[in-house]
Amino acid sequence: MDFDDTAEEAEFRAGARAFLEQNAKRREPGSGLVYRAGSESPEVRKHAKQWQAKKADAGYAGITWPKEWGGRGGTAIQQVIYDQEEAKYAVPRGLFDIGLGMCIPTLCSWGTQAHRDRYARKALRGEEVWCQLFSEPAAGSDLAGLRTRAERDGDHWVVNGQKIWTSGAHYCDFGVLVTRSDFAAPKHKGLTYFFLDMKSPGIEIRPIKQISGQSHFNEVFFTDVRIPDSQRLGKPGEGWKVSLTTLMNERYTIGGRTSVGVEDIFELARNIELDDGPALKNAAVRDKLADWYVSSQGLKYSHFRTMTALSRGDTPGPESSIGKLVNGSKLQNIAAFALDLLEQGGVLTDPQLVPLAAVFQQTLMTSPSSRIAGGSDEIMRNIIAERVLGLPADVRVDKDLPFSALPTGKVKERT
Amino acid sequence: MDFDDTAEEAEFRAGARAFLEQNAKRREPGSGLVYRAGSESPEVRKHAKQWQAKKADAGYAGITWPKEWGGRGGTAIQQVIYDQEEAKYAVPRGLFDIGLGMCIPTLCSWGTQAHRDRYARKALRGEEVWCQLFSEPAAGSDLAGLRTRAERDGDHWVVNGQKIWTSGAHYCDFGVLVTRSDFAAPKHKGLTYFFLDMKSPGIEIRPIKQISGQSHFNEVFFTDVRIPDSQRLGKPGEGWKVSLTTLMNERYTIGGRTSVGVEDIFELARNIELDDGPALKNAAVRDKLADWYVSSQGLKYSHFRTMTALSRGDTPGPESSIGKLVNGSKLQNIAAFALDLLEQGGVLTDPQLVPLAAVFQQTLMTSPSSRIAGGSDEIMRNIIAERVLGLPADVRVDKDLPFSALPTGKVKERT
Amino acid sequence: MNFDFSDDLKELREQARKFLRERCSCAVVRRVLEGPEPYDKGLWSEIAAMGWTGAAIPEDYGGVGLGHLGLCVLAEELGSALAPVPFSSSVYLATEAILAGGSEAQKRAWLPKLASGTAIGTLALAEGAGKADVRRLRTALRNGLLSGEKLPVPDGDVADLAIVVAQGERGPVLALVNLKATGISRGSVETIDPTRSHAHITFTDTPAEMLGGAGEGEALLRRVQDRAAVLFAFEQVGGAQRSLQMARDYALERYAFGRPIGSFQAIKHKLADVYVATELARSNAYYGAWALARNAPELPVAAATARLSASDAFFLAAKENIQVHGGMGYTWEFDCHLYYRRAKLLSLALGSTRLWKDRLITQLETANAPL
Amino acid sequence: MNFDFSDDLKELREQARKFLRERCSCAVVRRVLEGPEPYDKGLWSEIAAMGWTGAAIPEDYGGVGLGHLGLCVLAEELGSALAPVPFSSSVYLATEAILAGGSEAQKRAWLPKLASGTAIGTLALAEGAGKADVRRLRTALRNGLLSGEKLPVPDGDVADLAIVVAQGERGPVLALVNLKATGISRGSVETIDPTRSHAHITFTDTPAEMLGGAGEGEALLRRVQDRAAVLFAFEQVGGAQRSLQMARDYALERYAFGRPIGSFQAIKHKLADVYVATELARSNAYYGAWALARNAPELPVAAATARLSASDAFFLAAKENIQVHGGMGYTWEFDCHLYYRRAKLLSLALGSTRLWKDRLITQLETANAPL
Repeated sequence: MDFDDTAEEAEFRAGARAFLEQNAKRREPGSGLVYRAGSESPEVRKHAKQWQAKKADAGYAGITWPKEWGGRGGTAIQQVIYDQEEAKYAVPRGLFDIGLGMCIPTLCSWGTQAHRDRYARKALRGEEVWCQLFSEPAAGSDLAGLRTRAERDGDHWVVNGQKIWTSGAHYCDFGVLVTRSDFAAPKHKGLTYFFLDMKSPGIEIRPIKQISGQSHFNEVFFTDVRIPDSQRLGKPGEGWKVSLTTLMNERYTIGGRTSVGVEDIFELARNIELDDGPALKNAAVRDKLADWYVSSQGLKYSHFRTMTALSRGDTPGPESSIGKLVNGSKLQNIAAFALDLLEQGGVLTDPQLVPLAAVFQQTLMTSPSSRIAGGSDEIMRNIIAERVLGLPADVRVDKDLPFSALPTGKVKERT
Repeated sequence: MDFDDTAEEAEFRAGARAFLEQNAKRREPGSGLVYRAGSESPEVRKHAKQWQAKKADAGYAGITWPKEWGGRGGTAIQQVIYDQEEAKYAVPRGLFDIGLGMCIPTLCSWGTQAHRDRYARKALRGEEVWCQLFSEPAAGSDLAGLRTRAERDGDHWVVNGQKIWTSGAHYCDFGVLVTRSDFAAPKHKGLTYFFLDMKSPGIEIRPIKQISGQSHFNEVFFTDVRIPDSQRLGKPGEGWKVSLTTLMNERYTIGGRTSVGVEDIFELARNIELDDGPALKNAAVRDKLADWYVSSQGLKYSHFRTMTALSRGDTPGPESSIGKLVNGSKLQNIAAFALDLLEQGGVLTDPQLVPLAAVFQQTLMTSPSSRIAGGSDEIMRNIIAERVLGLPADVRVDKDLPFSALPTGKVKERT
Repeated sequence: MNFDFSDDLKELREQARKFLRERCSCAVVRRVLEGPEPYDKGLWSEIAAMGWTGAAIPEDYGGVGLGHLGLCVLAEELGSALAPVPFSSSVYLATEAILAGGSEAQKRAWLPKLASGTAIGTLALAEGAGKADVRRLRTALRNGLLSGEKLPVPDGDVADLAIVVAQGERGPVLALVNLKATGISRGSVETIDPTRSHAHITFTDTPAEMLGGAGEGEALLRRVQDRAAVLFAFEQVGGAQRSLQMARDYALERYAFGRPIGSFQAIKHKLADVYVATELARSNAYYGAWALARNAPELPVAAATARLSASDAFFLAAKENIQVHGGMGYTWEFDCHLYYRRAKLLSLALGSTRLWKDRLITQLETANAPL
Repeated sequence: MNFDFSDDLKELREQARKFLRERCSCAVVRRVLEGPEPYDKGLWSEIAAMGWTGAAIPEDYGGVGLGHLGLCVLAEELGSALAPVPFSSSVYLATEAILAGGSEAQKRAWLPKLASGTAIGTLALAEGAGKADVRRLRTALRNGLLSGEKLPVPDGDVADLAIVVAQGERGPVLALVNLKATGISRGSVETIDPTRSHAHITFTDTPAEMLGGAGEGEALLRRVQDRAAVLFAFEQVGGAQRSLQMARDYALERYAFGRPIGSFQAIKHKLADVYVATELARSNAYYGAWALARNAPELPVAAATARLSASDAFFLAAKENIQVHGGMGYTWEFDCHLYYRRAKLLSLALGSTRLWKDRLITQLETANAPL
């Protein structure tokens, strides 16, 4: 039992280090990793594309992709090793995750060789950015409830409807899209999957303002948008199967992330004076800190166990859902607790006026989304109960009815 | 807003006090209230019956019963007032609660005048004790899933099956019983309700040992037990409706009880020395004590709000379920926390060797049942969600099928 | 046994609810959230005109003498509506402080203005993040002159009057300051809840009177905080109840997997837990109201219990309301976050849960209060 | 990256599991629960014969030199089976204490017997309910003579050897006592878990040797507790996993409202939470195993983390296992309570969660351990 690389892993790591040392600057200690915000400036994107091209040419993009997609044909653990090393450097991150992690693998799995040749390499080198058009105002946890309509018209399809939570839609070149092409079929049977040019006429993109005040996502409205049938992936009605290819990867990328915040709350507790002394000496504070430390460590070492599985070539199961489930509420609880330590002054949001540049006040407003986005706490518990523990699925009343016959309630549309 | 009696209430209270002062001894401060244990000795029962007769003759038994049942025709708040006063005296309690609270009201509501004349008064004076035969090994939360069979045979019914969780079955004179008389009908439609003589041939009673080591309940086995049709309450197949009359009262009696334990954990915290001083000075201990105190007070004043409703003549809703829901886990948490304060010595169970005569060690083993008996935490949350908040019932797959067609799984029978 | 509000007060609550539903919808709250105005001046004067600001002030000081039970039912409705006005600062804190510790002259000078809403008051305690310990305040009152910094001061940017907690010659004192006086600079500061305005105030040799006697400051502050805690608790209960209602309504109209999400136990049981917390908080608040109205010796215990229970219930209800709303719940357009912001603001306004728990247990240790 | 046990050790775990499933069913555990025997002597000798008791003892002291990673996988299986034997006292505590602090002579004298299971050892610390603070022990060692009372002592009624924590001339010391010696009276005491035997021992001028140097006692005790904490954690993870499995199986076979109760989200989500706690505990235990096997400087932090995580997971899993079983779950005949009893026993065996949390944070304050 050890944390050491195998000989092959060590060699790969050395190569990655050499590449990074040569082409990037080391990250300032303490400066956080920045991921795709969906709101990058053109400069940031330009810089990111340059870096991505370098990575790709050096063989560190698409590490796990098969060679025929233009990838390295490497292993999942090699990807993890590269990520660990890259994390030490100040390089742009995440702008291409959705495209390379979800869209292109779906395109390559379900598309033609011509598709692969045309799109994979360009995406890999960052020349073209991709986004995902899945969720809808009335189809979140129940994605298959989507109602964006696709109608066949000769060798094209005409799409009308609305998608939501699309990150970076306004700067993306292409997107993958699930639509409903048959409202008479049962809900999972009537879907059809496409990819499309995001500059197509009839697409309107509006940013969504989150409760934190930031806008990382968009709504995308479709009005008679025409998509060539050649850009259909899978057969008409087979869209759900195709989407599962896309979603499998989402759970994993999200499950992989680990918590931020425990070190921050320790830091705060070290520096705050309570009426009876330093917060870090207060038994009630120590009690909470211990809980959060223990669960963070548990996630850290669970992640190592997953990596060990990867290193053996096994694919990690839905176990990785626990990371997301545990961290969501923990972030919220840590933030709320931190504000309590600051007493009345805890409500201040000016980074100049509160410790740690108001990270806790920001987290208070961003953490609610971490319990929902990418699978709500409730969905995560269902996944664990069903796929890990083998408990029965919830009773389904919507399986075999025609989609058009399903009750919908009145959905609050955003306006 | 006040806690004072109205003029009428004050007068009633004075009367009750006078009666108690004359006929009973005051309770030692600190000595707990003892309720029906289901395992009372003959002496205890004899004493209880004498006291009950006195109460009844003075008009303090069946306070809320209509006069035609032999009751006082009083109000619910009068009952509460009497209970408050009686609680100050060392008198036997609870032996007749199930009979007078659940069985006889059902008998009187659904039976004939002859039934009332024959049974109500005797039960009221404690001459005859009643028990309830509802739950079965395979029918707990889902009571309507019961399978004890009743077959018509001339002017009798023949009953075969098994009941469980019957308190005091071995010393009770009569019981109320729900059976399934029609296995082809949907589960709620095929039930028939009886009362019967507990000394009938074919009844076998076995005590159930709980994990605490105590035996408060019995299993009751029925082998060709014959019940005259004249002891049927409600029509054949109407048994579910009749049982609801019985159960309505159960929820209320249970909901009314309030928590024990907070004062005990305070007492312990006052007397335990931690490595850094008295437990009561430890911030983590204070944090927990405050939580428990606050929720206990909340229940106490919720109970006063319920009493206010009663005092106005309103009937309390399922709101009273919150008492049971909150107290169940709280008892368990307090017990576990108390053992922690005692460190390794917390595992000792000899009342001579641990503080408060091992009440926490006993509670550790009795509290699991308080989260289950009389409606599990999960059932209580459903009741609140559905009856108070008006959320939809769970999806039912067992509503309209013939009972005999329902899947049952393999039920572990106790042997 | 009549542990409930009188029919008159229930009638008052109905009127308040009706008025606020019409006059103070979430759209109105958003105008303050997103606009330049520190509070809704129109709403404030209408509320004042109805006598709410003077509810607990005796008639001979210009109040309507409704008493504190009346103030409790109004507080619940103001909390439920998230009314964007300086009501809590002016009525629960400044007014209560003057009622509790003011000299006859001070009462005559300020209570009529506070009652009519023509003056807005507040209480200034904190001196920045993590600095609200009354024993270690840096702001000092010496020979009638006040110097120091207060941050954040609720409604401090719009208040005419501040009760400032400061160090006096003999321990903490409450200083009554006319904010029109000299030596004051103040500006607004951003907080997690922009629907309630806060300020940073610097005092430099500002003329100030003492409220109550020297050496009485800490006891007087606690008394004011205890009384305010009950009134805040009713605002919090109102907010919790409304959050629960929003979540429940959405759970009925939002469908997933072909049925209302409110038919899934994950949602049903979550909302049942929120209901339980809210009911416990309401019952504890009622007891606080009783103790407040009677000025009963149980007030310190009742106030701490009510505050802890209500802070817990409102934050739980507000965050689970977002959760039940799913993705929509964390969009700016939906109103869930307005309650979430207010819930956290109120749970800190009078000092944290940690502080009040300690205060409660200290009371129970000494007072041998009934457990 | 190979953060897992070797294939050999996995093979060992399989063998242990298979053996215990056949030899140590819950029926066997019940014989000790309900019978007069303090432990299952037959099982003990079979375990010893397989070398488990000597797993971590070097071969030249009569052990099999499997190392501590081997002991970890055995501990998990013993915990899963609730093995009613003095394994933890003798192997995790007494043996580790002698390995860590024993002189060559002491090792020669005791390790071979402990390895072969012919001697049973234990560690005696507590002096009654709420009295386990090493700085305030009353039991004293003076000129080689030990006097005082220890209660409860795990397996103290059947042990041949006790490591007794006592006050020496210069602070706490560990005293090695042959329980056949003079001046000892002992008797069994009842605990919440009768499947593991405990005793009350009184020492009166009992001859005793010091284990380790004077003044080293407290450090040595902590070292032993840290090492034992990891091994206990594996027993707890085994128990949590088994409790989860029982609940999951019952949820599939128990029907209510016409379907398995495991199809209700109330049950599904409860068990998902238990699964999460158990997985976190397992991962933390693995890290503890790594630190234990390497005797790494991270051991104190890793041990506290593993213990806290495992104590939490086992008690949660055991109590929710009863809850999922409903009424049946609190009948004596069902096995749920065996796990519930053991869960609470183990969470106290080495000191409470409160104590270990404090210990963890103290380590993190000083060690600046990686967060």
